[in-house]
Amino acid sequence: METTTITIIAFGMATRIFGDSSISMSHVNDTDTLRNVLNERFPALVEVPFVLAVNQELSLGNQPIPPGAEIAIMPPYSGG
Amino acid sequence: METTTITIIAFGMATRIFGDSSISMSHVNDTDTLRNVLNERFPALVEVPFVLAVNQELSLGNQPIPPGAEIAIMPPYSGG
Amino acid sequence: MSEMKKIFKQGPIDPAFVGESIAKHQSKTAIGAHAIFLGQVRADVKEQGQVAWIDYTAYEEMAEKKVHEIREAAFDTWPLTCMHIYHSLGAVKAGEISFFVFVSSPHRDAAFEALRHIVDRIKAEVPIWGREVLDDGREVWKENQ
Amino acid sequence: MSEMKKIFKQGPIDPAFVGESIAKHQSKTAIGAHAIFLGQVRADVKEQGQVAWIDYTAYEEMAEKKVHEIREAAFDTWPLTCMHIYHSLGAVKAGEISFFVFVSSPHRDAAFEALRHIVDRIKAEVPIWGREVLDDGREVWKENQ
Repeated sequence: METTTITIIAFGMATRIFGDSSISMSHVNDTDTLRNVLNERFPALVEVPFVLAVNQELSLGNQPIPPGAEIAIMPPYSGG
Repeated sequence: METTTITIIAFGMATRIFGDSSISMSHVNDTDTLRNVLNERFPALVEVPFVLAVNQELSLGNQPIPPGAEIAIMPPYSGG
Repeated sequence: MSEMKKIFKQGPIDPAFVGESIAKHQSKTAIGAHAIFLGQVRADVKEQGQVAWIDYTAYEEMAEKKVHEIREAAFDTWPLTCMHIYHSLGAVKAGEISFFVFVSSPHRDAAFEALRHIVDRIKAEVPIWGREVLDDGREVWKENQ
Repeated sequence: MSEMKKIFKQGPIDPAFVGESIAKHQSKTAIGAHAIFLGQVRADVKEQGQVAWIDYTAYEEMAEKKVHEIREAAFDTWPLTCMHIYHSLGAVKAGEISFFVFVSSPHRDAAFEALRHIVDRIKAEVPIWGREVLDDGREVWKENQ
Protein backbone atom coordinates (compact mmCIF):
# COMPACT_ATOMS: atom_id res chain seq x y z
CA MET A 1 0.00 0.00 0.00
CA GLU A 2 1.33 3.39 -0.96
CA THR A 3 0.64 4.99 2.40
CA THR A 4 2.82 2.52 4.31
CA THR A 5 5.98 3.56 2.50
CA ILE A 6 8.14 6.68 2.71
CA THR A 7 10.44 8.21 0.10
CA ILE A 8 14.06 9.05 0.91
CA ILE A 9 16.16 11.49 -1.11
CA ALA A 10 19.75 12.55 -0.49
CA PHE A 11 21.70 15.72 -1.26
CA GLY A 12 25.25 17.03 -1.21
CA MET A 13 27.91 14.62 -0.03
CA ALA A 14 25.21 12.15 1.04
CA THR A 15 24.65 11.33 -2.63
CA ARG A 16 28.08 9.69 -2.69
CA ILE A 17 26.89 7.04 -0.27
CA PHE A 18 23.26 6.92 -0.99
CA GLY A 19 23.07 7.56 -4.72
CA ASP A 20 21.35 10.28 -6.62
CA SER A 21 17.83 8.97 -7.06
CA SER A 22 15.13 8.60 -4.42
CA ILE A 23 14.40 5.27 -2.77
CA SER A 24 11.20 3.98 -1.28
CA MET A 25 11.17 2.15 2.04
CA SER A 26 8.73 0.87 4.62
CA HIS A 27 7.20 3.49 6.83
CA VAL A 28 8.87 4.05 10.20
CA ASN A 29 7.27 6.13 12.94
CA ASP A 30 9.83 8.79 13.67
CA THR A 31 13.11 10.31 12.60
CA ASP A 32 15.21 8.67 15.33
CA THR A 33 14.06 5.25 14.13
CA LEU A 34 14.75 6.26 10.56
CA ARG A 35 18.31 7.32 11.40
CA ASN A 36 18.93 3.88 12.90
CA VAL A 37 17.51 2.13 9.85
CA LEU A 38 19.59 4.30 7.51
CA ASN A 39 22.80 3.80 9.47
CA GLU A 40 22.31 0.04 9.34
CA ARG A 41 21.56 0.00 5.65
CA PHE A 42 24.22 2.57 4.64
CA PRO A 43 27.05 2.26 7.18
CA ALA A 44 29.15 4.94 5.43
CA LEU A 45 26.42 7.50 6.28
CA VAL A 46 27.86 7.59 9.82
CA GLU A 47 30.68 9.75 8.47
CA VAL A 48 28.31 12.28 6.92
CA PRO A 49 26.89 15.01 9.16
CA PHE A 50 23.28 15.60 8.13
CA VAL A 51 19.86 16.78 9.23
CA LEU A 52 16.58 15.37 7.99
CA ALA A 53 13.68 17.23 6.42
CA VAL A 54 10.24 15.65 6.71
CA ASN A 55 7.97 16.83 3.90
CA GLN A 56 10.29 19.80 3.38
CA GLU A 57 10.24 20.83 7.02
CA LEU A 58 13.55 20.75 8.85
CA SER A 59 13.33 18.14 11.60
CA LEU A 60 15.10 19.07 14.81
CA GLY A 61 15.07 16.45 17.59
CA ASN A 62 12.93 13.38 17.11
CA GLN A 63 9.91 14.04 14.87
CA PRO A 64 6.99 11.85 13.86
CA ILE A 65 6.98 10.70 10.21
CA PRO A 66 3.57 10.60 8.53
CA PRO A 67 2.96 7.68 6.15
CA GLY A 68 3.84 8.61 2.57
CA ALA A 69 6.29 11.31 3.74
CA GLU A 70 9.21 12.56 1.68
CA ILE A 71 12.37 12.56 3.79
CA ALA A 72 15.50 14.40 2.70
CA ILE A 73 19.01 13.65 3.94
CA MET A 74 20.65 17.08 4.03
CA PRO A 75 24.40 17.63 4.77
CA PRO A 76 25.55 21.16 5.62
CA TYR A 77 24.41 23.68 3.01
CA SER A 78 26.83 25.42 0.72
CA GLY A 79 24.78 27.79 -1.40
CA GLY A 80 25.66 31.39 -2.15
CA MET B 1 50.54 92.06 -6.80
CA GLU B 2 49.14 88.59 -7.37
CA THR B 3 50.22 87.19 -4.03
CA THR B 4 48.25 89.74 -2.05
CA THR B 5 44.90 88.52 -3.36
CA ILE B 6 42.83 85.42 -2.64
CA THR B 7 40.27 83.67 -4.84
CA ILE B 8 36.78 82.89 -3.57
CA ILE B 9 34.50 80.27 -5.12
CA ALA B 10 31.02 79.27 -4.00
CA PHE B 11 29.03 76.04 -4.29
CA GLY B 12 25.51 74.77 -3.74
CA MET B 13 22.99 77.28 -2.45
CA ALA B 14 25.75 79.83 -1.90
CA THR B 15 25.90 80.30 -5.70
CA ARG B 16 22.47 81.95 -5.50
CA ILE B 17 23.89 84.79 -3.46
CA PHE B 18 27.42 84.84 -4.58
CA GLY B 19 27.17 83.86 -8.24
CA ASP B 20 28.72 80.98 -10.08
CA SER B 21 32.14 82.28 -11.00
CA SER B 22 35.11 82.88 -8.75
CA ILE B 23 35.99 86.33 -7.46
CA SER B 24 39.31 87.78 -6.47
CA MET B 25 39.70 89.87 -3.34
CA SER B 26 42.41 91.37 -1.17
CA HIS B 27 44.19 88.93 1.07
CA VAL B 28 42.93 88.67 4.64
CA ASN B 29 44.84 86.85 7.34
CA ASP B 30 42.39 84.24 8.58
CA THR B 31 39.02 82.63 8.00
CA ASP B 32 37.22 84.52 10.82
CA THR B 33 38.21 87.81 9.22
CA LEU B 34 37.14 86.50 5.82
CA ARG B 35 33.69 85.52 7.16
CA ASN B 36 33.22 89.07 8.42
CA VAL B 37 34.26 90.56 5.09
CA LEU B 38 31.97 88.19 3.16
CA ASN B 39 28.98 88.87 5.43
CA GLU B 40 29.41 92.58 4.95
CA ARG B 41 29.76 92.36 1.20
CA PHE B 42 27.01 89.69 0.69
CA PRO B 43 24.50 90.22 3.53
CA ALA B 44 22.24 87.38 2.27
CA LEU B 45 25.06 84.91 3.02
CA VAL B 46 24.04 85.13 6.68
CA GLU B 47 21.11 82.86 5.85
CA VAL B 48 23.32 80.20 4.26
CA PRO B 49 25.03 77.68 6.55
CA PHE B 50 28.49 77.01 5.19
CA VAL B 51 32.02 75.91 5.98
CA LEU B 52 35.13 77.21 4.26
CA ALA B 53 37.85 75.21 2.54
CA VAL B 54 41.29 76.80 2.31
CA ASN B 55 43.25 75.37 -0.62
CA GLN B 56 40.91 72.36 -0.62
CA GLU B 57 41.38 71.66 3.07
CA LEU B 58 38.30 71.91 5.23
CA SER B 59 38.78 74.74 7.70
CA LEU B 60 37.38 74.10 11.17
CA GLY B 61 37.70 76.93 13.68
CA ASN B 62 39.74 79.97 12.72
CA GLN B 63 42.49 79.11 10.21
CA PRO B 64 45.26 81.21 8.71
CA ILE B 65 44.86 82.05 5.01
CA PRO B 66 48.06 82.01 2.93
CA PRO B 67 48.38 84.71 0.25
CA GLY B 68 47.09 83.45 -3.10
CA ALA B 69 44.83 80.88 -1.44
CA GLU B 70 41.70 79.46 -3.05
CA ILE B 71 38.81 79.65 -0.60
CA ALA B 72 35.59 77.69 -1.18
CA ILE B 73 32.25 78.57 0.39
CA MET B 74 30.65 75.16 0.96
CA PRO B 75 27.05 74.69 2.16
CA PRO B 76 26.02 71.21 3.43
CA TYR B 77 26.89 68.50 0.92
CA SER B 78 24.22 66.56 -0.91
CA GLY B 79 26.02 64.02 -3.06
CA GLY B 80 25.09 60.37 -3.38
CA MET C 1 4.31 40.10 -2.55
CA SER C 2 2.98 36.65 -1.74
CA GLU C 3 3.34 34.85 -5.06
CA MET C 4 6.29 32.47 -5.13
CA LYS C 5 9.08 33.74 -7.37
CA LYS C 6 11.47 31.49 -9.26
CA ILE C 7 14.97 31.76 -7.88
CA PHE C 8 16.95 29.12 -9.74
CA LYS C 9 18.74 29.69 -13.03
CA GLN C 10 20.61 27.01 -14.96
CA GLY C 11 24.33 27.89 -15.13
CA PRO C 12 26.05 31.17 -14.23
CA ILE C 13 24.29 34.52 -13.79
CA ASP C 14 25.24 36.84 -16.65
CA PRO C 15 26.53 40.29 -15.56
CA ALA C 16 24.38 41.76 -18.37
CA PHE C 17 21.32 40.28 -16.62
CA VAL C 18 22.28 42.26 -13.53
CA GLY C 19 22.47 45.41 -15.65
CA GLU C 20 19.06 44.68 -17.17
CA SER C 21 17.54 44.06 -13.74
CA ILE C 22 18.82 47.46 -12.58
CA ALA C 23 17.43 49.17 -15.70
CA LYS C 24 13.94 47.80 -14.98
CA HIS C 25 13.81 49.88 -11.80
CA GLN C 26 14.10 53.27 -13.47
CA SER C 27 10.31 53.65 -13.57
CA LYS C 28 10.12 53.11 -9.80
CA THR C 29 10.85 56.65 -8.72
CA ALA C 30 10.20 56.09 -5.02
CA ILE C 31 13.49 54.16 -4.90
CA GLY C 32 16.54 56.07 -3.68
CA ALA C 33 18.91 53.18 -2.95
CA HIS C 34 19.76 49.85 -4.54
CA ALA C 35 22.01 47.38 -2.71
CA ILE C 36 23.28 44.36 -4.61
CA PHE C 37 25.21 41.27 -3.58
CA LEU C 38 26.87 38.95 -6.07
CA GLY C 39 28.52 35.68 -5.11
CA GLN C 40 31.35 34.78 -7.46
CA VAL C 41 33.01 31.35 -7.59
CA ARG C 42 36.54 31.58 -6.18
CA ALA C 43 39.44 29.56 -7.61
CA ASP C 44 40.33 28.47 -4.09
CA VAL C 45 43.47 26.45 -3.63
CA LYS C 46 42.71 23.36 -1.55
CA GLU C 47 45.05 20.70 -0.29
CA GLN C 48 43.96 18.55 -3.24
CA GLY C 49 44.11 21.20 -6.00
CA GLN C 50 42.52 24.40 -7.29
CA VAL C 51 38.77 24.89 -7.75
CA ALA C 52 37.89 25.01 -11.48
CA TRP C 53 34.10 25.10 -11.16
CA ILE C 54 31.26 24.37 -8.75
CA ASP C 55 28.30 22.16 -9.58
CA TYR C 56 25.26 23.40 -7.66
CA THR C 57 22.27 21.28 -6.71
CA ALA C 58 19.31 22.13 -4.49
CA TYR C 59 16.30 20.63 -2.83
CA GLU C 60 14.44 22.95 -5.13
CA GLU C 61 10.92 22.96 -3.79
CA MET C 62 12.02 23.35 -0.18
CA ALA C 63 14.58 25.98 -1.19
CA GLU C 64 11.94 28.07 -2.95
CA LYS C 65 9.65 27.88 0.08
CA LYS C 66 12.50 28.90 2.38
CA VAL C 67 13.54 31.82 0.19
CA HIS C 68 9.92 32.92 0.05
CA GLU C 69 9.79 32.90 3.86
CA ILE C 70 13.03 34.92 4.09
CA ARG C 71 11.73 37.38 1.52
CA GLU C 72 8.43 37.93 3.34
CA ALA C 73 10.20 38.38 6.68
CA ALA C 74 12.47 41.04 5.14
CA PHE C 75 9.50 42.93 3.66
CA ASP C 76 7.91 42.85 7.12
CA THR C 77 11.07 44.18 8.78
CA TRP C 78 12.27 46.92 6.43
CA PRO C 79 10.50 49.44 4.17
CA LEU C 80 11.62 47.83 0.92
CA THR C 81 10.34 48.64 -2.54
CA CYS C 82 11.73 45.61 -4.39
CA MET C 83 13.65 42.41 -3.83
CA HIS C 84 15.09 39.95 -6.36
CA ILE C 85 16.96 36.75 -5.54
CA TYR C 86 18.61 34.36 -7.99
CA HIS C 87 20.85 31.32 -7.52
CA SER C 88 22.55 29.12 -10.07
CA LEU C 89 22.06 25.40 -10.51
CA GLY C 90 24.55 23.23 -12.39
CA ALA C 91 28.05 24.23 -13.42
CA VAL C 92 29.48 27.67 -12.60
CA LYS C 93 33.15 28.24 -13.39
CA ALA C 94 35.65 30.16 -11.21
CA GLY C 95 35.10 33.88 -11.86
CA GLU C 96 31.44 33.43 -12.78
CA ILE C 97 28.49 34.53 -10.65
CA SER C 98 26.26 32.01 -8.89
CA PHE C 99 24.23 34.17 -6.50
CA PHE C 100 22.49 37.53 -7.00
CA VAL C 101 20.51 39.41 -4.36
CA PHE C 102 19.07 42.83 -5.24
CA VAL C 103 17.23 45.00 -2.69
CA SER C 104 15.75 48.47 -3.27
CA SER C 105 14.30 50.99 -0.86
CA PRO C 106 13.65 54.73 -0.57
CA HIS C 107 16.66 55.20 1.76
CA ARG C 108 19.95 53.36 1.99
CA ASP C 109 19.98 52.06 5.57
CA ALA C 110 17.08 49.68 4.95
CA ALA C 111 18.65 48.41 1.73
CA PHE C 112 22.05 47.77 3.37
CA GLU C 113 20.59 46.03 6.41
CA ALA C 114 18.10 43.93 4.47
CA LEU C 115 20.70 42.86 1.91
CA ARG C 116 23.16 41.57 4.47
CA HIS C 117 20.46 39.86 6.48
CA ILE C 118 18.98 38.13 3.41
CA VAL C 119 22.37 36.93 2.13
CA ASP C 120 23.29 35.55 5.57
CA ARG C 121 19.96 33.76 5.96
CA ILE C 122 20.06 32.25 2.48
CA LYS C 123 23.55 30.88 3.06
CA ALA C 124 22.53 29.41 6.42
CA GLU C 125 18.99 28.21 5.77
CA VAL C 126 18.42 27.37 2.12
CA PRO C 127 19.12 23.78 1.01
CA ILE C 128 21.65 24.32 -1.78
CA TRP C 129 24.88 22.36 -2.18
CA GLY C 130 28.01 23.10 -4.15
CA ARG C 131 30.35 20.37 -5.33
CA GLU C 132 33.73 21.97 -6.00
CA VAL C 133 35.45 20.36 -8.95
CA LEU C 134 39.23 20.75 -8.92
CA ASP C 135 41.48 21.30 -11.90
CA ASP C 136 42.50 17.62 -11.87
CA GLY C 137 38.85 16.52 -11.90
CA ARG C 138 38.68 15.54 -8.24
CA GLU C 139 35.88 16.96 -6.17
CA VAL C 140 35.24 18.41 -2.71
CA TRP C 141 31.86 19.22 -1.15
CA LYS C 142 31.77 22.85 -0.11
CA GLU C 143 30.52 23.73 3.38
CA ASN C 144 29.25 27.14 4.52
CA GLN C 145 30.54 28.35 7.88
CA MET D 1 46.34 51.58 -5.40
CA SER D 2 47.69 55.06 -5.04
CA GLU D 3 46.97 56.57 -8.47
CA MET D 4 44.00 58.96 -8.41
CA LYS D 5 41.00 57.50 -10.21
CA LYS D 6 38.38 59.60 -12.01
CA ILE D 7 35.06 59.44 -10.22
CA PHE D 8 32.87 61.94 -12.08
CA LYS D 9 30.72 61.09 -15.08
CA GLN D 10 28.63 63.61 -16.99
CA GLY D 11 24.92 62.74 -16.66
CA PRO D 12 23.34 59.55 -15.30
CA ILE D 13 25.15 56.24 -14.79
CA ASP D 14 23.90 53.69 -17.30
CA PRO D 15 22.77 50.35 -15.78
CA ALA D 16 24.57 48.64 -18.68
CA PHE D 17 27.80 50.25 -17.44
CA VAL D 18 27.22 48.54 -14.08
CA GLY D 19 26.79 45.21 -15.89
CA GLU D 20 30.01 45.80 -17.86
CA SER D 21 31.91 46.71 -14.68
CA ILE D 22 30.80 43.42 -13.10
CA ALA D 23 31.81 41.44 -16.20
CA LYS D 24 35.36 42.85 -16.00
CA HIS D 25 35.86 41.04 -12.69
CA GLN D 26 35.40 37.52 -14.01
CA SER D 27 39.14 37.13 -14.51
CA LYS D 28 39.78 37.99 -10.84
CA THR D 29 39.18 34.56 -9.40
CA ALA D 30 40.25 35.44 -5.84
CA ILE D 31 36.98 37.38 -5.52
CA GLY D 32 34.10 35.61 -3.80
CA ALA D 33 31.81 38.55 -3.05
CA HIS D 34 30.79 41.75 -4.83
CA ALA D 35 28.74 44.37 -2.96
CA ILE D 36 27.25 47.23 -4.96
CA PHE D 37 25.44 50.40 -3.97
CA LEU D 38 23.49 52.50 -6.46
CA GLY D 39 21.94 55.85 -5.60
CA GLN D 40 18.85 56.56 -7.69
CA VAL D 41 17.17 59.97 -7.92
CA ARG D 42 13.81 59.87 -6.11
CA ALA D 43 10.77 61.79 -7.38
CA ASP D 44 10.28 63.18 -3.87
CA VAL D 45 7.19 65.24 -3.23
CA LYS D 46 8.17 68.50 -1.52
CA GLU D 47 5.96 71.28 -0.25
CA GLN D 48 6.69 73.15 -3.47
CA GLY D 49 6.25 70.28 -5.96
CA GLN D 50 7.71 66.98 -7.14
CA VAL D 51 11.39 66.43 -7.98
CA ALA D 52 11.85 65.99 -11.75
CA TRP D 53 15.64 65.91 -11.86
CA ILE D 54 18.74 66.82 -9.87
CA ASP D 55 21.56 68.94 -11.20
CA TYR D 56 24.82 67.85 -9.55
CA THR D 57 27.88 70.03 -9.14
CA ALA D 58 31.09 69.37 -7.23
CA TYR D 59 34.25 71.01 -6.04
CA GLU D 60 35.86 68.48 -8.33
CA GLU D 61 39.51 68.58 -7.40
CA MET D 62 38.82 68.52 -3.65
CA ALA D 63 36.17 65.79 -4.15
CA GLU D 64 38.61 63.56 -6.00
CA LYS D 65 41.23 64.00 -3.27
CA LYS D 66 38.67 63.19 -0.59
CA VAL D 67 37.41 60.09 -2.40
CA HIS D 68 40.99 58.96 -2.87
CA GLU D 69 41.55 59.32 0.88
CA ILE D 70 38.36 57.34 1.65
CA ARG D 71 39.39 54.66 -0.83
CA GLU D 72 42.88 54.25 0.66
CA ALA D 73 41.50 54.08 4.20
CA ALA D 74 39.08 51.33 3.16
CA PHE D 75 41.87 49.31 1.53
CA ASP D 76 43.85 49.66 4.76
CA THR D 77 40.90 48.50 6.88
CA TRP D 78 39.45 45.57 4.94
CA PRO D 79 40.98 42.85 2.73
CA LEU D 80 39.49 44.18 -0.52
CA THR D 81 40.37 43.07 -4.01
CA CYS D 82 38.76 45.95 -5.95
CA MET D 83 36.89 49.19 -5.45
CA HIS D 84 35.16 51.43 -8.01
CA ILE D 85 33.40 54.70 -7.25
CA TYR D 86 31.46 56.89 -9.70
CA HIS D 87 29.27 59.95 -9.23
CA SER D 88 27.27 61.94 -11.76
CA LEU D 89 27.69 65.61 -12.57
CA GLY D 90 24.98 67.62 -14.34
CA ALA D 91 21.39 66.54 -14.86
CA VAL D 92 20.10 63.20 -13.59
CA LYS D 93 16.35 62.57 -13.90
CA ALA D 94 14.16 60.86 -11.30
CA GLY D 95 14.61 57.10 -11.70
CA GLU D 96 18.15 57.45 -13.05
CA ILE D 97 21.33 56.52 -11.20
CA SER D 98 23.73 59.17 -9.92
CA PHE D 99 26.04 57.21 -7.60
CA PHE D 100 27.73 53.82 -8.00
CA VAL D 101 30.01 52.16 -5.45
CA PHE D 102 31.35 48.68 -6.19
CA VAL D 103 33.47 46.72 -3.70
CA SER D 104 34.89 43.21 -4.14
CA SER D 105 36.62 40.89 -1.70
CA PRO D 106 37.32 37.20 -1.17
CA HIS D 107 34.60 36.96 1.52
CA ARG D 108 31.36 38.81 1.97
CA ASP D 109 31.72 40.41 5.41
CA ALA D 110 34.52 42.72 4.27
CA ALA D 111 32.58 43.70 1.15
CA PHE D 112 29.40 44.50 3.10
CA GLU D 113 31.18 46.49 5.78
CA ALA D 114 33.43 48.41 3.41
CA LEU D 115 30.54 49.26 1.07
CA ARG D 116 28.37 50.77 3.78
CA HIS D 117 31.28 52.65 5.30
CA ILE D 118 32.40 54.10 1.96
CA VAL D 119 28.89 55.19 0.96
CA ASP D 120 28.33 56.87 4.35
CA ARG D 121 31.68 58.67 4.20
CA ILE D 122 31.19 59.89 0.64
CA LYS D 123 27.77 61.32 1.49
CA ALA D 124 29.16 63.07 4.57
CA GLU D 125 32.59 64.19 3.43
CA VAL D 126 32.76 64.72 -0.32
CA PRO D 127 31.91 68.20 -1.66
CA ILE D 128 29.08 67.43 -4.07
CA TRP D 129 25.81 69.37 -4.27
CA GLY D 130 22.47 68.48 -5.79
CA ARG D 131 20.00 71.11 -6.93
CA GLU D 132 16.58 69.46 -7.08
CA VAL D 133 14.52 70.83 -9.93
CA LEU D 134 10.77 70.44 -9.42
CA ASP D 135 8.20 69.64 -12.09
CA ASP D 136 7.17 73.31 -12.24
CA GLY D 137 10.79 74.40 -12.79
CA ARG D 138 11.36 75.69 -9.27
CA GLU D 139 14.39 74.44 -7.41
CA VAL D 140 15.43 73.30 -3.95
CA TRP D 141 18.95 72.62 -2.71
CA LYS D 142 19.18 69.09 -1.39
CA GLU D 143 20.83 68.50 1.99
CA ASN D 144 22.22 65.19 3.27
CA GLN D 145 21.29 64.28 6.83
